[in-house]
Amino acid sequence: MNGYWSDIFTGSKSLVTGLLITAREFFKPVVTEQYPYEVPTMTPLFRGHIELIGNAETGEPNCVVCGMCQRACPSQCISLDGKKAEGGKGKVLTRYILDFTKCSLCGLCVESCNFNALRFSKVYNLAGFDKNDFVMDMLKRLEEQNRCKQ
Amino acid sequence: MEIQEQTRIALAELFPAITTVDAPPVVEGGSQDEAPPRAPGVLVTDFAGCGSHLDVLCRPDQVVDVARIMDGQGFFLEAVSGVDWIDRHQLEVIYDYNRLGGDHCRVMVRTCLPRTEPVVPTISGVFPAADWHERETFDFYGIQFQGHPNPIRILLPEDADFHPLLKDFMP
Amino acid sequence: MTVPIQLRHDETFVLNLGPQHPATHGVLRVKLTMDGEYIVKAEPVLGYVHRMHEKMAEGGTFVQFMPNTARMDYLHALAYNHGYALVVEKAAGIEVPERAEYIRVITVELNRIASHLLWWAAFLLDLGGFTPLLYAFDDREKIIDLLERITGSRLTYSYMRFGGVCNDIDDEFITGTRDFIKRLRGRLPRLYHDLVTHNIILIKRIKDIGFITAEQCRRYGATGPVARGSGINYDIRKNEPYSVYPEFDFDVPVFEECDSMARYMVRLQEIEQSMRIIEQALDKLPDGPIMGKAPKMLKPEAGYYYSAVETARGSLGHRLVCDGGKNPYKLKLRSPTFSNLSLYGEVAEGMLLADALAFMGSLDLVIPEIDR
Amino acid sequence: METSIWRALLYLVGIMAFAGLNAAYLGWCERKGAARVQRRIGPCEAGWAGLAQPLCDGLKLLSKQLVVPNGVDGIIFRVAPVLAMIPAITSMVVIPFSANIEARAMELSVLLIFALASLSMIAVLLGGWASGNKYAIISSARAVSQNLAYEIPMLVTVITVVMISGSMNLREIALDQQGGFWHWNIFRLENGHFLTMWVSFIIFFICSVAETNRAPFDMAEAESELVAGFMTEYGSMGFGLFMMGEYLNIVVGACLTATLFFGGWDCPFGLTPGVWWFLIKIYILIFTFIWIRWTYPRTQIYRLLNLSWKILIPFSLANLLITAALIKVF
Repeated sequence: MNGYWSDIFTGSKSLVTGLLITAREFFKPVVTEQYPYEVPTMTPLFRGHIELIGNAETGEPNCVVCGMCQRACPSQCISLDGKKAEGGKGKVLTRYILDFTKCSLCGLCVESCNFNALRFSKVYNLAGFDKNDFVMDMLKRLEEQNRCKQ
Repeated sequence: MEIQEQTRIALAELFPAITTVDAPPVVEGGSQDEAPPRAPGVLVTDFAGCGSHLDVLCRPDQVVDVARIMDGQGFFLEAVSGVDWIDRHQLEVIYDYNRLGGDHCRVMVRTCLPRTEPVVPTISGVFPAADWHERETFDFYGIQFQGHPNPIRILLPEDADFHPLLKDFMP
Repeated sequence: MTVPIQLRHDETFVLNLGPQHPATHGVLRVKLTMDGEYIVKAEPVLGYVHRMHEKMAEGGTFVQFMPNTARMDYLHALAYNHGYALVVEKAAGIEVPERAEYIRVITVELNRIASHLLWWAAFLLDLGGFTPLLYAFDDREKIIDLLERITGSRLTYSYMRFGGVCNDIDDEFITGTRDFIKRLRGRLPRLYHDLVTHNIILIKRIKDIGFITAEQCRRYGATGPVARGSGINYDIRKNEPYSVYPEFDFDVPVFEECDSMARYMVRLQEIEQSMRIIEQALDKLPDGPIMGKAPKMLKPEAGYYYSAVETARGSLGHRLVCDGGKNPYKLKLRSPTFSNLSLYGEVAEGMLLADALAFMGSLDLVIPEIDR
Repeated sequence: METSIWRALLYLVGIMAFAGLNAAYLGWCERKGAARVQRRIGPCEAGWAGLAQPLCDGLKLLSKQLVVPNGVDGIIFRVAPVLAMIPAITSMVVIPFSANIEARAMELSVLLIFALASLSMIAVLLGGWASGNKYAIISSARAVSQNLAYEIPMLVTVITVVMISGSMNLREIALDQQGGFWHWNIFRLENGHFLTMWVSFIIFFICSVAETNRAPFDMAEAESELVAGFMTEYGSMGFGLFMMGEYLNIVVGACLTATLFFGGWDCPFGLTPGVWWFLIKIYILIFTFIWIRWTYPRTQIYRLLNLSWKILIPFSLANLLITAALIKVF
């Protein structure tokens, strides 16, 4: 029988403490971040999709079309090609397409690039209605960045 | 480390003809191809190097006896995995046994099966854990486990007719 | 105390605890043959989210499989990175510098706390308590922000490389971790134990439900909190020490009651133990490089390699077979919940539907890890 | 004036408006209360502080098509939600909102309310059975056993109140408690009644929570086990009517508790009795319903029945005997 009475007393005591805790939480300030009005700032090492780094003055991509990132990528989402430079030394980048639908943000491409030509962008709010929105042209993006820098 | 000695002696009974004559040359994890195909037997390997204390190679029909010995010693079955040695036309089944609590000893038991008709007796009678693992190995490699209570696929769709982890499987 | 009744085996109906059901937390289907509200036979059906990680491992080089490891158990992704890095380092004989080992332990333990917090929230959601979820996610958000600072991603990390880690931790991370631990220590007794653990409704709901004896654990290969809730003192960090775990003193919570309450208490005490480990690791953090020297294109020696790591759900094993080439010849991933779930059929017999779901919640299942 | 058509029409519109507004805005209160307990904001987009949210939900539910699964008894499937609404609204006829605001003062109004309360259990049973879904059948079986188990202690506690107040008419019971909170049943000092009144209040409150399938006892609509219980197959207004029925049952439960124990429309200091005191008491009680829901996990069916048969019924019977003895002795 004592299990019966102890159950009732300890039980009701625990129920009351539970109510008091939620009551105290009821009057505390709100914890959540109201997204469309308060926008989160990304940490410096945040991994958005990769983007090309432009040379400080000329704005040309540092990329020398060596293709290391293309081989390093586990899901083959980088496709790039270039043509011989006029001055005859090295290559110039003509096309750099990133298929972000297959990218798993592992960072192997950025690590394999020895010419400091790739970095992670801080873009986090990517939403689109069509898969092709995520096949991105990095060169065009670099030109836009240069244009809005002027 | 007396548990290792205990299990080694217990397992050695299974291979009376070979080990008493002379322990096979201790192959330090060397690649299996050049060294003469190892005779069935118990081999002590260093744990730091390859992660298991004992490496047992046994014939397919001895698998259930090994499982019974392991059950007697208080081991539990950690994993059953298949390997497809396509150049040697062999399918290999690896049973990993480990101790649950107490001092640590991991045993790897390997059997080689001909690639044409890979059949090995099931050990789900001794270790029910093997029930799902063996279904998965059948699912990926097509290895038939005789006497398995429910030998259907577990991860792939029921009507799949291919075994994806075989080396000659082209999607 | 499941009421001993005689199950009428002839008047049963089959209830599909769907692939799409609120309590399965993923795409798991359990075919329940029911007699009224009692379960006569429970048979989990798997494979709904199977992606064939093992074939992907054989397709790419060693380092290209690292992002896949995080996609299996996204709640404790860093332990999977750690397990895979350990087995390849063992195969290729790569040395990991001291500081990198410490950073690995700190991040894995932080991730373990986050995984246990999420399990606790989801478990209470299964039992009908909605509010504790928000409190647990509030704490977990702090951990995820900390880990995002150094790894770059929030859930599926590919932070570890063979021979170390790819980013170093800075002082802001260290102070943030210490603040987080102080804050969680303040909230644990009040918000977690007084509101929930001592609550009579919860005690009645999970006490004496779902008995798993130690022998059943051994025969089915259940490890982790499920085994430690049945009195088996088996924690890989203690039994098969790897990385720098021997340098920390922490104890392994083991409960003898073998019921869901025991598994619940094991996980909550593991949160406290992980905090102890993190504090000791932060105090003893050495300086030095974070990346050992590892060849660009790994070609480990042919042979059989195995490594086991303690994740939040049990022992994660990697069976690696190399043939000397640059791709893993065979990589078998031994997932803990695959074996933990295999005993569900035997234990759930004769249970009520509500108890069977409370029992499934106490097993802490992550379905993509079962299906691989 | 007593039997004129205008009075009946006025009360009809009044009660329907009271029921409709309450059903809609209790949903809003519940979501805001739950949000505050969980330290988030709750609906705040639709209209100022989310006040238009119930309107939007109502419109959304109205615009959806009621999908009737085939091979199911269509008539019962459509009648069940309406049957869930009827008892809740009709029992508002006899609730004394204030001295002169009461639709129909009947002699046996307590009996009428409890007769209608058991009617809503039938709605849950029909809804579950008619949707032909295995989860719904399990949930309706649970709902019947739960409502049955909690009706008995509820009635026994009401008998103790009726014995003390001396009449079955809710209006008499409320009139008997007028004049300041020391006259209320719960604090009735004469011949030690307040002890037994506290016990019967607690039992009555637990039973009303269980009767309306709420929070720790929501076995019928157990989201995480039975998907949505008996409401699984219901689409638009079927689901809407069931939700309104549940909220109206809460309002009726709160009105009953206020009238029986907290002195109906009486002002705590005996100065300005009126309908606003009655509404304040109801909304405080409804807030405790919401507060309880967002604090506790759900019980399991056996514990729930044990609680009623082994604890609540013995206690309420003992309470009845003690009250009878106290009345006899003093």
